[in-house]
Amino acid sequence: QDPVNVGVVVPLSGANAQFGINSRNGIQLVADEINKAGGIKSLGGAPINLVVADSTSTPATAASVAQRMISQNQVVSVLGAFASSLTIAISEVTERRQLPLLTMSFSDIITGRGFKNVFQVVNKASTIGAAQFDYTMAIAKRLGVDASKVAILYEDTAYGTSQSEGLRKAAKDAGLDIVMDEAYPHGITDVTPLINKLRGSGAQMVFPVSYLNDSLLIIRTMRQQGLTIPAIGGAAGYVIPDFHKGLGELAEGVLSIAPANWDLAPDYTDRFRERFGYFMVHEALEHAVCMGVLREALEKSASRDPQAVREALATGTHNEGWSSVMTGDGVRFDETGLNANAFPVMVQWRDGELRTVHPAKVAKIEPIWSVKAG
Amino acid sequence: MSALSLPKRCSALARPRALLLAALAAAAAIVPLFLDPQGYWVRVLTLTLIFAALGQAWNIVGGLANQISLGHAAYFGVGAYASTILLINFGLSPWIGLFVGMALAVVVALVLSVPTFRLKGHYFALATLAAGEALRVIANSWQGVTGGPVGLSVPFMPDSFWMMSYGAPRPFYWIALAALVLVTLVFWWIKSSALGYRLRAVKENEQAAEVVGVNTFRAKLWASLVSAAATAAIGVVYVQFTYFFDPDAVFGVATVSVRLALVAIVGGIGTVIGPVVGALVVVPLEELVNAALQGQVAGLSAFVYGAILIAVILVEPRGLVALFGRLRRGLGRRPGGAGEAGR
Amino acid sequence: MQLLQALVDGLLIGGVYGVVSIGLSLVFGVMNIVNFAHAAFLMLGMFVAWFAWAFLGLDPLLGAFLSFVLVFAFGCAVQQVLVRPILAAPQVAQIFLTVGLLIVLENAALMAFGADFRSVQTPYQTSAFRLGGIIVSKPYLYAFAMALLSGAAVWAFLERTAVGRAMRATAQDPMAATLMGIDTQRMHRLAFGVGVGLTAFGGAVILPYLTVSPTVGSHYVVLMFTAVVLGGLGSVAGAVVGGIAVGVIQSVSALVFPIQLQNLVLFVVFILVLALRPDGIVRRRGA
Amino acid sequence: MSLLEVTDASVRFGGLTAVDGLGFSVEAGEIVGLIGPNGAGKTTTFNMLVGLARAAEGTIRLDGRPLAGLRPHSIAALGMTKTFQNVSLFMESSVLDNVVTGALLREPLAEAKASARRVLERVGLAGVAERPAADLSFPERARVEIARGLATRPKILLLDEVMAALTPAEMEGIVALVRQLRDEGITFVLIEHHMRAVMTLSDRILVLSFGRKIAEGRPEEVARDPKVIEAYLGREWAAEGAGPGQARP
Amino acid sequence: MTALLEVARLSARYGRGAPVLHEVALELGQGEFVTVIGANTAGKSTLLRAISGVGPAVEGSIRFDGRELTAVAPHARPKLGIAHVPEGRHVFPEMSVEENLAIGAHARGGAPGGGAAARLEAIFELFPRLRERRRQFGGTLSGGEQQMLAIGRGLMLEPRLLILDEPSLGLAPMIVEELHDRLVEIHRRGVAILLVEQNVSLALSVASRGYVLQSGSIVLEGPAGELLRDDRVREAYLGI
Ligand SMILES: Nc1ncnc2c1ncn2[C@@H]1O[C@H](COP(=O)(O)OP(=O)(O)OP(=O)(O)O)[C@@H](O)[C@H]1O
Ligand SMILES: Nc1ncnc2c1ncn2[C@@H]1O[C@H](COP(=O)(O)OP(=O)(O)OP(=O)(O)O)[C@@H](O)[C@H]1O
Ligand SMILES: [Mg+2]
Ligand SMILES: [Mg+2]
Repeated sequence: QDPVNVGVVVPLSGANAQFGINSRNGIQLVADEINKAGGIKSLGGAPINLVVADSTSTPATAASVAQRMISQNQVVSVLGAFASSLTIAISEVTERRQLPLLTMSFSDIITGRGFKNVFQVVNKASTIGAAQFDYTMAIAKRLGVDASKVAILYEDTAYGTSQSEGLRKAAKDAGLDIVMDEAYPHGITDVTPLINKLRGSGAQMVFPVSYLNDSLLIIRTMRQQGLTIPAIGGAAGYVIPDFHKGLGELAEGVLSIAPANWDLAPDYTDRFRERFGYFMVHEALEHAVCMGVLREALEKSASRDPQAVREALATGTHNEGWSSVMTGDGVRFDETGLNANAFPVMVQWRDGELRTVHPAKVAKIEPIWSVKAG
Repeated sequence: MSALSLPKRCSALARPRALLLAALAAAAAIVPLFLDPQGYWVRVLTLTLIFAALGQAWNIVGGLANQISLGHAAYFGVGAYASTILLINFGLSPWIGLFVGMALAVVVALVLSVPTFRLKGHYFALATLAAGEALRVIANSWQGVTGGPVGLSVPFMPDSFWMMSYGAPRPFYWIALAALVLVTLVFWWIKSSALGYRLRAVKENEQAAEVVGVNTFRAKLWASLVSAAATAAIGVVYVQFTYFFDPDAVFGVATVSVRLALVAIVGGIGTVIGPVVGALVVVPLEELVNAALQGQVAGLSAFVYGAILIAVILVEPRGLVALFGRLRRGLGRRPGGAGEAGR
Repeated sequence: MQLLQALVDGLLIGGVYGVVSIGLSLVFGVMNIVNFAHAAFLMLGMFVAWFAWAFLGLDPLLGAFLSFVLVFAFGCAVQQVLVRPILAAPQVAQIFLTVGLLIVLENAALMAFGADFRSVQTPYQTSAFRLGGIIVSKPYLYAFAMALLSGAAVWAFLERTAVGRAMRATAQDPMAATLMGIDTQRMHRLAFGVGVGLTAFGGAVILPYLTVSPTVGSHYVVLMFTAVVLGGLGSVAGAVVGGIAVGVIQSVSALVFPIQLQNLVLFVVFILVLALRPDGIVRRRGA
Repeated sequence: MSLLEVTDASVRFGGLTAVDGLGFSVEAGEIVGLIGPNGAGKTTTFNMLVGLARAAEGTIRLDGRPLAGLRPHSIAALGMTKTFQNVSLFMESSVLDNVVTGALLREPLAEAKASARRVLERVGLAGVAERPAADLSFPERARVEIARGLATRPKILLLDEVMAALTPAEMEGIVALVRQLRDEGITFVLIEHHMRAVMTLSDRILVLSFGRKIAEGRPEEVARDPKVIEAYLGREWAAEGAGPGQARP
Repeated sequence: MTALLEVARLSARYGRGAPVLHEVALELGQGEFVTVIGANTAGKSTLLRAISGVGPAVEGSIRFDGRELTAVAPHARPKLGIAHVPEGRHVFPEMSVEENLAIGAHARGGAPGGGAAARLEAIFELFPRLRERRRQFGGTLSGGEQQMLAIGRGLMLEPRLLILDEPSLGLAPMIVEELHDRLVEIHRRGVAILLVEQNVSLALSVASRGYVLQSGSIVLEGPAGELLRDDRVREAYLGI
């Protein structure tokens, strides 16, 4: 049987390479499992053939790569590309070529443009931002902690900006006092001025939305200045192994929002840990879900025609195998292509592991309110 | 005698060159007819043409006046944002936006010229780099107008020349080709005009140029303004073609400023054909390497791309055009040392 | 008070920008090339220090010396194999070479070390001295001290030793330098080696509060160029002054403007300074 | 009214006064020699005249028009330009293009090319018109400097040691050329250490020392002036008797 | 007489250009004072550059003290005792006069031995102007001052062979006189001198032997006095 070609476009060089590699690993794992289990049954056991390429960090190049896969490799669908800007650029190509694109990028505009061929398996950034705030308040209330003055820090990237919008709105809706709300440049090399401001603001907790280097800088500088308010991370830098490796003890008890977490389905995600040696980080998990959902659509459509696959994706709930790993018991896309079932989770670093602590219905352990001094 | 024979020789040389270029352009124009109009190669070639045109625009200041600008992204991005913002908010045709973008880029170039034109060499290069970065920061933070870091999507529209909107890359190929031809003609014209002489004088010895009557500031300014306007116009074509951009995609140092200087330099700085040759190497090479090494090892394709760039420069530091020259000389060696006899 | 704190912070972080820039300034000064790859050597220095910490238990402040030595040797080799052949080529060719080199080094590091963000843990990295109301971060202070140390060492080397003088002579007129019996190729090798070695040293010194990954250098490229140009190309003291200026502008501007705009303020000041002093703040004496 | 009038002009570099309260005038059609010890301020005087060095004090008038604050290209347009002592040609351009650049000051490109060729013919460089300037020897370059200056159609041309390193025969050529050009109406000021050339060419000589004018007059007068002998010529030169055509030994 | 410098069949060219020197032969005895004269572009400077190894590509042989120089790296030649004062000054523009002079002794190991101070003093005596300007940058000196500095820098090496390319260029007459007196004196102390000087009569009056170079070939050689009386030389180079 001819294999079914699936395009994977992720950053394999540049600043986002780590996330690209994680994403590829997740997809690879699922594809290998599918093939071992006999391929796509409805297509006569056709194996999945992944066509992987480096998106680089340039949107135009990412789009070219996608176009190449469509023209040259006859892929039925494209998965990728972690960074929202890359995904949006690719979606312009896939939309015109009428080919489904499955993604875990957060940006609100991915499914906000009326495109018919883009499917976002995670929540939008604004939803995640709102949850970052709402969940924290819920936890604080449950644990009896006073939190009425909050600060928002975010890097001025697409991710930081859109997620902080949700966060800000939620905080305002809750009638809280936002005592500091500040963007800082991506790739900042010194956050001291930022933390000086934070210290002066009297905030009782801070919501930083940042990648790894900045999150480490922020937490370390806070501790240097003896600032012991909790920082509730906005995914990205806060939910990868390097966060704990870098901060050690200081990472313990740090809360963060995440679009999904490995411990929601350990029987699946342990297979990742076994193969790659680290826990299944969320971008790997969600990309694996993309692959899982695509498998179901291929099975249902029994076709290699991208439009048939698109139809299959757009209808019904996908909840077999890897599709079920996502929050919300399976994936169901609404008319914009957004996964209507998904909801974010609050995670916390506990004994070196990232555990889900909220919402209660999926929590694996009870949250604690703790800030380690340096 | 020699005074009479020389101009004739010049034009005799220039005419076949012009014919050659015209033939090349014509050949380039029919290439996409043989390619899948929706396909990958048309797309890559379109990007190549766009970068060739950008390299050529850069060449007007970089090549002729040796003002090594590492901030041309400033003009590129201004064009891109101006037309897209007008399109999104007022439904204005990008063709109109293109002129607005050019005008704005000219204003930016005017503003920058005052503090930067006194600077020499690396100081100029790095000041322009900072200027480009400054605009990126502005685009990033001025969210209300530019959409901020999230970027702007060019609205999805039916095919229309007036709106410079097409679903397939092929029409953009022709637009980019036209842009390249236009910029090349402008470059050529400047190079062989009085301004070209003045710019060369500025490039080689600014002080001496002043003393023999060259208004060096004005010469540089003209070159800058033309270059800025052209760059902005191509910026408009670029974003209409890619449909989406964020501040980094149009104001980036690595993605635009350096890349576009690279195109001119790889080919051969200050030469008419240089940027075309340069773009033919820089852009498709990256694609080819990327395709050949389909994501097997993270970083490998970028690594190989970089290594090839280094190899190219080691083989011929004066640019590929010089390499062709060398090869040709190697094949048909002309008798050297003309003009020595009389001494 | 706030201003004082900002000044102290700016001074400390600026000193560090200074030290990573000295090497760049040296390469500029002696070889007259814009080295875009310079930041990649910063990254290499950080990696060396990280491995020294992870496997030898060496504090990065000590590992910095190892970074210097290894990257110095590597830099000499790079100069010999890649830079030397194009020294006579137009300057633009060199810019282009260093761009290629940057891509190669970043991705070689990616393949060799992976894309992980690595960081060290030291006892002092989250502590600070308190003087009155002023907080002086320990890792910054140590990095600053090391920065000044290396800056002084390079300055003395260039101005007070025969080799340093020969290096400057090579920069100013290679032909005449040869006539003086100076091995100009060796000087170029040395300058490049010392230049990138110093930057590696600087990278190691800042590791205690940063993370290292193959692309970490990209955050420093523009800052380094700004510092070097602000100070005046080729001047060691200039690089330090320029670095401190960058640090202070960044931290003081944060008192007035949104932090998001800190680099905008920096670039505007930068361009204005250049407009008034086209050769940088520290003009070489005698001119 | 004199063509060029300098009064009380000074140029300073930091603490050093390179030109110190200098005053002189040049009449149309004159050839004026400017001599003086090394570092006397001759080149700096030229730089001041063409606008490359700023006069801290004093006034400079060309045709009665004050030049203060004008950039060199405007001064060139008014009719005064100079050659460079340390030869500053456009090294990678051809000799012809060097000269064309000067000619562009007065006319459009096509005509400029033609007149550049004529100028090259005049200075005897037609044979090397197509060679890059960098290929030429030092004295040839000096002649290109002259040609480039001439191409701007100056009223007054300032020559800074253009005869250095010429053989006597070659020097004769330049001397004759300058005379001819003067007869065609161009005024010259020339700096030269070659006494025989200065003496034969100049109608009048100015002597500078430490930025000040220490003597002025006809060649024979100046050469006999003890101050000039002391500061510049040296006793031996004087002992052999100064006079046009006289060279050591 | 064992020659100090022996040039045989020397051809030289720049880059891919036509040869500038054609099979030149030239000899310089220990402590001899020789001048090379010739019109512009004859190739005099090229010959000198070939000897010190900067610039042209050469074929043929150059022996110094019995040793083949073409096999010695250019920067190692000053260590053998060859100082070359190049045409066009080439002072280090961003170094003070003092530093420029100090670096002249670089090939002696750079060690500021006892001799250095005395040499410096001698140079300042020859060119008092340099003493006044000792802290000024080379690049801001006047043309003549730079020429003095270039000569002084060459003398700092205390070479066995002093190569001078148009040393009087741009110097005031009085200084030229002094320079030549000093050259004679240096020669008397046993230093061999190879002088290229456009002021032919002057060159021939101080040197003991001369060569005439024309379009890259030696066309005439002989004792200085004879050359000075040679009609061809008088006509071509003395303007008589
Ligand atoms: N930029 C400068 N900074 C400091 N001093 C300078 C500068 N330019 C020139 N000078 C000094 O000013 C004096 C006059 O220099 P100038 O070049 O005018 O002399 P000159 O008369 O032309 O001498 P020469 O005959 O040697 O060419 C010299 O002593 C020189 O050292
Ligand atoms: N760097 C160079 N590159 C190319 N050609 C050169 C170079 N230097 C000199 N030439 C050529 O070599 C020939 C000889 O020049 P050279 O400088 O040796 O002459 P010269 O006898 O010293 O003349 P002058 O009296 O003018 O100094 C000339 O034709 C010149 O054009
Ligand atoms: Mg002078
Ligand atoms: Mg010569």
